[in-house]
Amino acid sequence: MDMRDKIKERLDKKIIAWEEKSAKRIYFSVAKEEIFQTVKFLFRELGLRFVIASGMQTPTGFEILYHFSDDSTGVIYSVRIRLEDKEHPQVESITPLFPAAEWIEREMWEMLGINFRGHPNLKRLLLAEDWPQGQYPLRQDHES
Amino acid sequence: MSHKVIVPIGPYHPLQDEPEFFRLYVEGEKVVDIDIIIGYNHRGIEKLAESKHFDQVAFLVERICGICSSSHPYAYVLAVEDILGQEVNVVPERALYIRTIVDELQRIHSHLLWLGLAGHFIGYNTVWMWAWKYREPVLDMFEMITGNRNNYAMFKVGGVRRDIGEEDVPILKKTLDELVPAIDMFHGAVMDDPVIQARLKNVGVLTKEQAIDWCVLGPTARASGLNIDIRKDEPYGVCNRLDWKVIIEKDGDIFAKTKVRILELYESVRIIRQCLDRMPKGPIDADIKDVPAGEGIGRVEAPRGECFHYIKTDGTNRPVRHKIRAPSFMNVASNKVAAVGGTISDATITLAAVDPCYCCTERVIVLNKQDNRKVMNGWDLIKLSQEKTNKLKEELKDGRTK
Amino acid sequence: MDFRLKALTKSIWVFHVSAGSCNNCDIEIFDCLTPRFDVERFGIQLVGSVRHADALLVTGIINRKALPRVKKIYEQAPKPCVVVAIGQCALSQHMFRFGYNAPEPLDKILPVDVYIPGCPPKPEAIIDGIVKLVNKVRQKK
Amino acid sequence: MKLLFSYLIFPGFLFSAVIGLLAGWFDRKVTARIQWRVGPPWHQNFTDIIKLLGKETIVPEGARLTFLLSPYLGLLALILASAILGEAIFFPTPGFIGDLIVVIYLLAIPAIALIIGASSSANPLASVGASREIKLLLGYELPFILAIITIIVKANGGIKLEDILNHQSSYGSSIFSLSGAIAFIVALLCIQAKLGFVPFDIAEADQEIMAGTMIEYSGLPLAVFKLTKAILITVTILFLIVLFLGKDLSPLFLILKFVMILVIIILIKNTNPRLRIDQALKFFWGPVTAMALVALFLAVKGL
Repeated sequence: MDMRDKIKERLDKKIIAWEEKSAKRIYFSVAKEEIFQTVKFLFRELGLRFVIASGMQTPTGFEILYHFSDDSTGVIYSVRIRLEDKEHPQVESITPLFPAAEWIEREMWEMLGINFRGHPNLKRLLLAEDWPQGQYPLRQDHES
Repeated sequence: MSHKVIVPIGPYHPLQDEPEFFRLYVEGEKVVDIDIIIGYNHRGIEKLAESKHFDQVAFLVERICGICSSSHPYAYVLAVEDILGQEVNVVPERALYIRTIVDELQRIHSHLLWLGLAGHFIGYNTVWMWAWKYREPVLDMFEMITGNRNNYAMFKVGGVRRDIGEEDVPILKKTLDELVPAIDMFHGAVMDDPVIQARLKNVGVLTKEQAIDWCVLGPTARASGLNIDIRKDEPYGVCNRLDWKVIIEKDGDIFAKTKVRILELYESVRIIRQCLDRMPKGPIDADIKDVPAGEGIGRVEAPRGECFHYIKTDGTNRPVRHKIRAPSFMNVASNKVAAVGGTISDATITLAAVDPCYCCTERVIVLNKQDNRKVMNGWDLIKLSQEKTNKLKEELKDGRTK
Repeated sequence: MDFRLKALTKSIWVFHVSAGSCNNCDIEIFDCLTPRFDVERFGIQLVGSVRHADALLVTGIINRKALPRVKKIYEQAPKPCVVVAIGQCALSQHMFRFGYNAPEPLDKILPVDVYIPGCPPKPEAIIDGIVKLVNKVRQKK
Repeated sequence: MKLLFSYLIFPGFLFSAVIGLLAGWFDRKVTARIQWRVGPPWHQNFTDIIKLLGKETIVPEGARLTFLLSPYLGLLALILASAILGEAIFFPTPGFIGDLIVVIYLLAIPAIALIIGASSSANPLASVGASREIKLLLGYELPFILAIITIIVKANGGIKLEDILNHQSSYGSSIFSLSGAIAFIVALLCIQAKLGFVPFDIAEADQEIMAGTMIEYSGLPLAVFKLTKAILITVTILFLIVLFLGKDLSPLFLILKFVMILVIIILIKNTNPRLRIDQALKFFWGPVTAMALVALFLAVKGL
């Protein structure tokens, strides 16, 4: 239980919501601006492994979940942030912290149109060169 | 993630110039920089998953990668069962055993496949033929249990689609018994063959810090000393009830990765044997009717690492969001560090060491730094690596004879 | 001309084009080379250059990024050249048909001669497909 | 008329092509057997050639005229070489002076033809293949000629094939003497490189993408190249027989010797992976040339 206390005690006022869905799944949400510090704390100090970030479009705007896994106990901590701005959603990029995040942020930029400030080389990862600029496939309005 | 790393056009790259999978920038022999272009296999599976209901997604997810076509559906099914509460109390006992058997059998067939191709890349075509020859009986087992050599369609939310008949168990055991001497032969061939050792030792090294930074998974991470194995960290199926050990190596080079994979073959055989002995009778499916709203995460140890599925549902029978992340997404990105610095003749085997889809490693194109003129390409690199093996063989021979 | 076609059926040189495939079909094609299904006894060889190819084995849905390249390859293969669509994805784009990245199926791009269904088609099915191809070429002469 | 016959039919083109294609088939069959595979039927190489004749020939734009001519250059040279060798073996008519030298040059021409062809096809990969072919050519020519000089010295200065054969029939095949044996090994390795079999096929066939220098060829020129390679197998092995095992060339012994050399070459081919171009060069200029010099020295001493 110490990992949870460490997170709570370190980020207490920053955590907006804390939900323990089950023994191995913990979701907590943080303000958009805090994400860089939170990820830095989880990755550098607590030594959690960054699994993936999953972005999606919700009725109120965009939502990104950063999943971290604590391999010793098998618990997954998912940090959730909400982006209200529908036209130009953007957030601090975490690629400077560790290179593993580079590809997934490029994918989210390409698929959902979320801009990542400070990303070293934000260019197309998966879609074809002749894919129209403004089209974001994973958005709800885009036909499948 | 559906954007499996895949090779653009034909494993033999055609004549005209177009973006290759790996673009190695070279100065003379040394690899200076590496540029990875993926996306040729992007089929938009995540978007498609949103238009299919829960049973259909299992089939869609199975066709993400040809070699680990039981890990993705297993992780997806675990994600949905995560929403329904823990897998253990949702799925009947016998189904848990069958799931573990299919998952481990698939690990054997995938590791054997990699072993053959690795042998091919460093110049031993007979190893390739032999490894794939011993892989055929494993595929026959799959055909017997699930009806198809690769895409098994065994996994279903709440259980398994087909049962393993009583008469199949002895045949399965016999095949495993025949497989063990073959693995011993490979173990012997790889471990004490001086040329292979000289060829794979401290090549394409991924140190522990780099492994952590790049969040690599599976054998690639375990060869660098990271103790990551989802079967132990977050047990699913019956993994925690059986006794087997996680293989960890320290020096992170390709030799360690090969060793990890071969020793894992033994572990998988052991797991399957224990499962076959302890498999109880009983139902194999809890036929779940509907999935409540919520979020679920499913993780499975695929042959290449952790397969991660995240599902968000809103009570209807279609997922709202289905995030898939295959292990190679992280492992292949780490090639940027592992391949740079080595010579181009080692480049092919380094890229193959993370065991991405087999044809990913054949489309490498080497441009020399200054004028970007094409110097070599995929098969040529394979030739180079095969030649290097030969050179080492000579040296070792002279070494012995001198 | 017919004895040349007859010779063509006895020694088909195959070039493998994987356009957005999940690798199952690619592995099954390689399986045909391995000891159990060895196709070299029919004279079938996997060649590396499109110039030497008689048959193009196309696998996978032709996604948007791979489409122009598949066309280019077909133009470069010396005629008479046969196109063999292997696997359900190459036939009808399988379950990825409505995906945003799969513009059109293979037979709208290239004239396909043999369809080998299956996901993945077993090596026996691939060999059977090649046999049917051989008979078709014999009739055509 | 008789001349034409000997060039085109018997010891010349047709005979050596058939033998060469059969030898090629034998090689593919043995390699397959080692890998537990069945391997192609006997007529496989013939069918490949016939099929290629029926194929369309594509000339890449930007390829120069020599692109189409070079295959025939190699073929003609080899027809001449096989005719001369055939004459010496089957009909003991007195060959012309220095026919040994002529055969050596004729054997080098196919490799040069390949280089011209590859560099004239406008493909960067082929040009890289051609450059490697040149390096390989430089590598094995030197020791090859040294080995042949050893034989000339042993046959006390006879440059005519016929003299060498007579010398060997009286003093026993030159392979049994020490210098002859060493020279045989050197010549065998050079033949392996000239044929472009596995340890030394860096430049030729499957270098870049299983096409290397022949990447742009299709249809007729490709068939001619394959034919040239088949004839090359026959001619080089016959050449070795004449030089080293010339004792008695009755048909039975000839076939036996031919198969023996072929088996040795295939074994070398299957037991080790390919050499990188710089390794191959070091290998040829280093140990192989040294051996050739030792053989020459011994021959001069009269051993």
